[in-house]
Amino acid sequence: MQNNEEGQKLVYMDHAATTYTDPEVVNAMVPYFTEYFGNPSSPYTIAKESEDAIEKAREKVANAINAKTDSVFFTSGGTESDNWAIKGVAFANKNKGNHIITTAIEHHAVLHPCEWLEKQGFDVTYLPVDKYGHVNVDDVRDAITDQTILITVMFANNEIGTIEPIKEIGKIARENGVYFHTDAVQAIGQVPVDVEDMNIDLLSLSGHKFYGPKGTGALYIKKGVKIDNFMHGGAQEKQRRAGTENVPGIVGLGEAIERVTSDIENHAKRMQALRDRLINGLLEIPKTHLCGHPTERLPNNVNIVFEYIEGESILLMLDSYSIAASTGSACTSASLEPSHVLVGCGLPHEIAHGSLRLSLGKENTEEDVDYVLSVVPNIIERLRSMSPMATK
Amino acid sequence: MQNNEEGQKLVYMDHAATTYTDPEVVNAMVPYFTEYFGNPSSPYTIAKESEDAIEKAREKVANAINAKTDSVFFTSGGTESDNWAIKGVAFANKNKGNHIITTAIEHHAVLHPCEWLEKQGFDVTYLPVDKYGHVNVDDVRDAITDQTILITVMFANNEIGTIEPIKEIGKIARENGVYFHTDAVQAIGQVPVDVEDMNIDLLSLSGHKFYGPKGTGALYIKKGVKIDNFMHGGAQEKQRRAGTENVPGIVGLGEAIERVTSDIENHAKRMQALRDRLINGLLEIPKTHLCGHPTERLPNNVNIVFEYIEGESILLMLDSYSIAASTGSACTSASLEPSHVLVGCGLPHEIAHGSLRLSLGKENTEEDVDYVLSVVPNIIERLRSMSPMATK
Amino acid sequence: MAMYSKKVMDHFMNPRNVGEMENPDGVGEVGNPKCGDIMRMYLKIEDNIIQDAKFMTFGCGAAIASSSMATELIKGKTLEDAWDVSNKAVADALEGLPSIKMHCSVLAEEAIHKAINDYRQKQNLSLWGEKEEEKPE
Amino acid sequence: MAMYSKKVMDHFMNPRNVGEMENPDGVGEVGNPKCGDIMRMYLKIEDNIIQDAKFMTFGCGAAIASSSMATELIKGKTLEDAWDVSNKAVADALEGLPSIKMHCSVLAEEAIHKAINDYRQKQNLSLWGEKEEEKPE
Ligand SMILES: Cc1ncc(COP(=O)(O)O)c(C=O)c1O
Ligand SMILES: Cc1ncc(COP(=O)(O)O)c(C=O)c1O
Repeated sequence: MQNNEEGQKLVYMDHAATTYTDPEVVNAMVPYFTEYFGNPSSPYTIAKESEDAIEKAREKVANAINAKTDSVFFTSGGTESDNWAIKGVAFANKNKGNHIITTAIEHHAVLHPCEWLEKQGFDVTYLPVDKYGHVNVDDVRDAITDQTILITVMFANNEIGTIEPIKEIGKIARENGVYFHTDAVQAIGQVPVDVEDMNIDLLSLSGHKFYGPKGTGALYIKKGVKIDNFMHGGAQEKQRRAGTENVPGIVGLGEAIERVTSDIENHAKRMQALRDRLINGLLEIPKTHLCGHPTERLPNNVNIVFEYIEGESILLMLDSYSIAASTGSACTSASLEPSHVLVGCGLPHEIAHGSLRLSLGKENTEEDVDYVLSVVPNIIERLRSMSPMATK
Repeated sequence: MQNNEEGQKLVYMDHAATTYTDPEVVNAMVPYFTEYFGNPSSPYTIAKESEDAIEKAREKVANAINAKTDSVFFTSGGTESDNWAIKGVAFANKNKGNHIITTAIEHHAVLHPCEWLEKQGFDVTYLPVDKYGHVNVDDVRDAITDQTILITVMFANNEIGTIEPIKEIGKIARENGVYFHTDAVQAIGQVPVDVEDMNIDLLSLSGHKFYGPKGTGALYIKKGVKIDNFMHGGAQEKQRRAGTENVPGIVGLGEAIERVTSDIENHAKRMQALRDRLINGLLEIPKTHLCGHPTERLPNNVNIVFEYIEGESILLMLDSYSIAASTGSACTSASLEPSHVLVGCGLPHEIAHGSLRLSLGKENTEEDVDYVLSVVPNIIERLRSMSPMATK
Repeated sequence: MAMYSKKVMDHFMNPRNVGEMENPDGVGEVGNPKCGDIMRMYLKIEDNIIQDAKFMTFGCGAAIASSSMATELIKGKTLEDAWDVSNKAVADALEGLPSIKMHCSVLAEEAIHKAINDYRQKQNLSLWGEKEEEKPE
Repeated sequence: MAMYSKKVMDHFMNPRNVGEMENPDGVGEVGNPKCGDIMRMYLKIEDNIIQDAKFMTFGCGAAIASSSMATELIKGKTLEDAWDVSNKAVADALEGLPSIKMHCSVLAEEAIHKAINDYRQKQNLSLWGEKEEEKPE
């Protein structure tokens, strides 16, 4: 963590975008760069260290989601896991059907593979959500046809934090003999995840969302799921995911997930208290609304829209106070469209542009929250004082 | 580098499998784990460090292969680069044609995507090679049909080190309006690579083959090449390759490629001297043959077959002398088939099992070579004394 | 994305000429709240010279900085010269804008034009036409 | 891949009973050079008991270690008991083999059987039949 030029400590509240890598995680990784650097596929002694390290990490990931160890496959991140799950199931099961069910508020790492598959002849249903971002379980059931091969619904939304009814959707999928994938990239380390109990067939996770290294992830594939490879090549990962293993990255992923899930209840409780303090404080500003569900949301997610102003300018002003946050405004996306998630929840475009997401992390304190609460009202006032919408 | 239990320094001669990450490369990476950890897509100050670091690394990669900076895209490794190049061009150009030309001795990261595409309706020609592993340029020309959309031929073979006539193949591809991809994973850092001069449209490289980190790579895509995305999702890499950027990995890749290409002529000369000393010494052992081309080969590659014995047992014995090497024997592959490369060069199966690859690296010395030469003859003799084939 | 020049940040954090204007001689409003930016520009004109300019903007950092810079650039200019202040001139004065933000400087140019024509209309003068857009390089 | 037990490595690095045998009473050779392994086993038999066993093997570490262990296990045994030495017994005595290497222990079992039947044939005794393969778990 850094101080800025004026010496103000950085108040980082964008953990949903990425986290720093825990220094102890980095320490665990370093020997695998220079010392135990062998290719795990090799038969000689130094390669054994790499191989053992990978299997230890696999166990840690499996433990964290209550999976069998041999159902966990390492990838280069959440995006690869999502691509593999969706395209892999689609291509492997196209003789059975060509229909996929998902929601309108998935991450682009799910939506864009789906859109690409549409070009290859697949049919995709994008289910709507209610104003809290919840998908309706009955809608899922009703969308299933005899062509449906996959349901993919995110565990928790990355922008508004809403937690979806995963277990119920998994049950419906199982009753109908359809595979169920969930993008749990935002959920790991925030809420308990149990692939057995929740009827999950495939699950994506990404290391840099829970103090692990960027460029690491995993896909859980329940034994027996019919899925094509996505990364074709060498015989790594029991011939399921090719490419020389990123040994230090995998070690870091394992270390990080073990740390972040070991005391999840207390962590979640602490985050939730900070979250609610933030939400309540911010909602005192007039013409301000909470996005996402008030209680069924990630314990670390705050998402507020401020009428009449635009998110990027909020972020820039926050940055000048050494506060790092994020927005769903078009102005920070390459597409020049406001967040599909906020629009999907029914927010008008002009309001969706004024969103501010604060996502908390373990190093955040009550002082941080109070500092943010002391700064934001002035920023909102300043920007509104320039806004032709506020005075119209 | 380590010493083994008996204190013998590890003589690592498996650089074609993987290299250690240069400690100075690791040092360059570390701050991006913990300090400059921001998501490069974010608009605030600490994210700017990440973004700048990525662009600096992109320039370094571009310089190393004489490419335009904006034609370099970061991936999770050589395997992803190969998958992206081949599947991406195939899907984007299927309206133009469905035919791909490659060789029988490509890495599996090329062959297996091709085989998977065959299942999706594409036609693939696997060109044979001569006994040195060279593909015939006329064969490439003759294989082109009006359906051909892609030629993919590796720059240098990973097992036998043979360097293919890339520039000539690139010329043929260009004359015929067909895209040309080359897997240069083994070539970078060993021989000069110039995408402009060599008529290359797409080029794969992988960081851990040249003292960079595992799990990092890049794909060069010449401006204007029609190619689908492979990793679909967020807007990273100018919307061409989704997924939160592996900032430390990318920094490491850039640092490593700059180092390894900065003095490539001298490095190659030194490697070549060691290589030839090794080859000449080993060929003094009876019933022993060099695989690959005697001169048009990577300066760091030695590949010898020993009749009557099997490669894995050579490796295990070498390991007991703290020498790390590799083999094309079935016994070290999950497929239980001997190397398709050695078989592709016309070696009978029983001889292909007896191959030994020694791939040199910058820390190897003449003493290392002489140590290996002092050890190998005894190992070969010992194993042959147990072999029913040697005495038949 | 962390992409703005020092100059942009200065004009964003300390915008010049921000606020409403009483009895302006010309007003121009462009943009669309759905797209996340609205720019309103007020002019005080005397003897064909822009005596004062003010703006109100809903939008991103580049939109606010462009508004601020545009008002600075036109103050004291004749209407003809003010009309000729191009979006590129605004962006250049800001020491550059990221390419995906160039449209903000275009908005500023359009707002100036609209405000000048509003004035000319009120004066029963003929409206000036848009010149050809400069081709982006 | 770096996967062998200490016991395997010991029997690979210091194989017991390796070498040719003069005038063996039974010889069995199994495997195929194309697949990368050939195992030849020699037996010296007296009073229905294996007095000595030797092997020559072309193959990987597991193949050599399995040959070595198999010869150790059958020495001193009656032909009946030697016949019953299963591949699993060889693998267990080696403190396990990686699953993709289990076929090496199967080769060892087959080589013993072949050598015993070679002896029985020379003695004009009836050949013994293979028992059912043990199902892998
Ligand atoms: C819900 C969700 N899915 C997928 C991803 C993609 O993960 P990554 O960027 O690590 O590939 C992210 C984060 O970017 C996410 O929040
Ligand atoms: C020629 C060649 N291509 C592709 C690859 C795959 O690279 P990576 O394992 O880094 O994905 C390798 C090495 O494994 C290789 O040698």
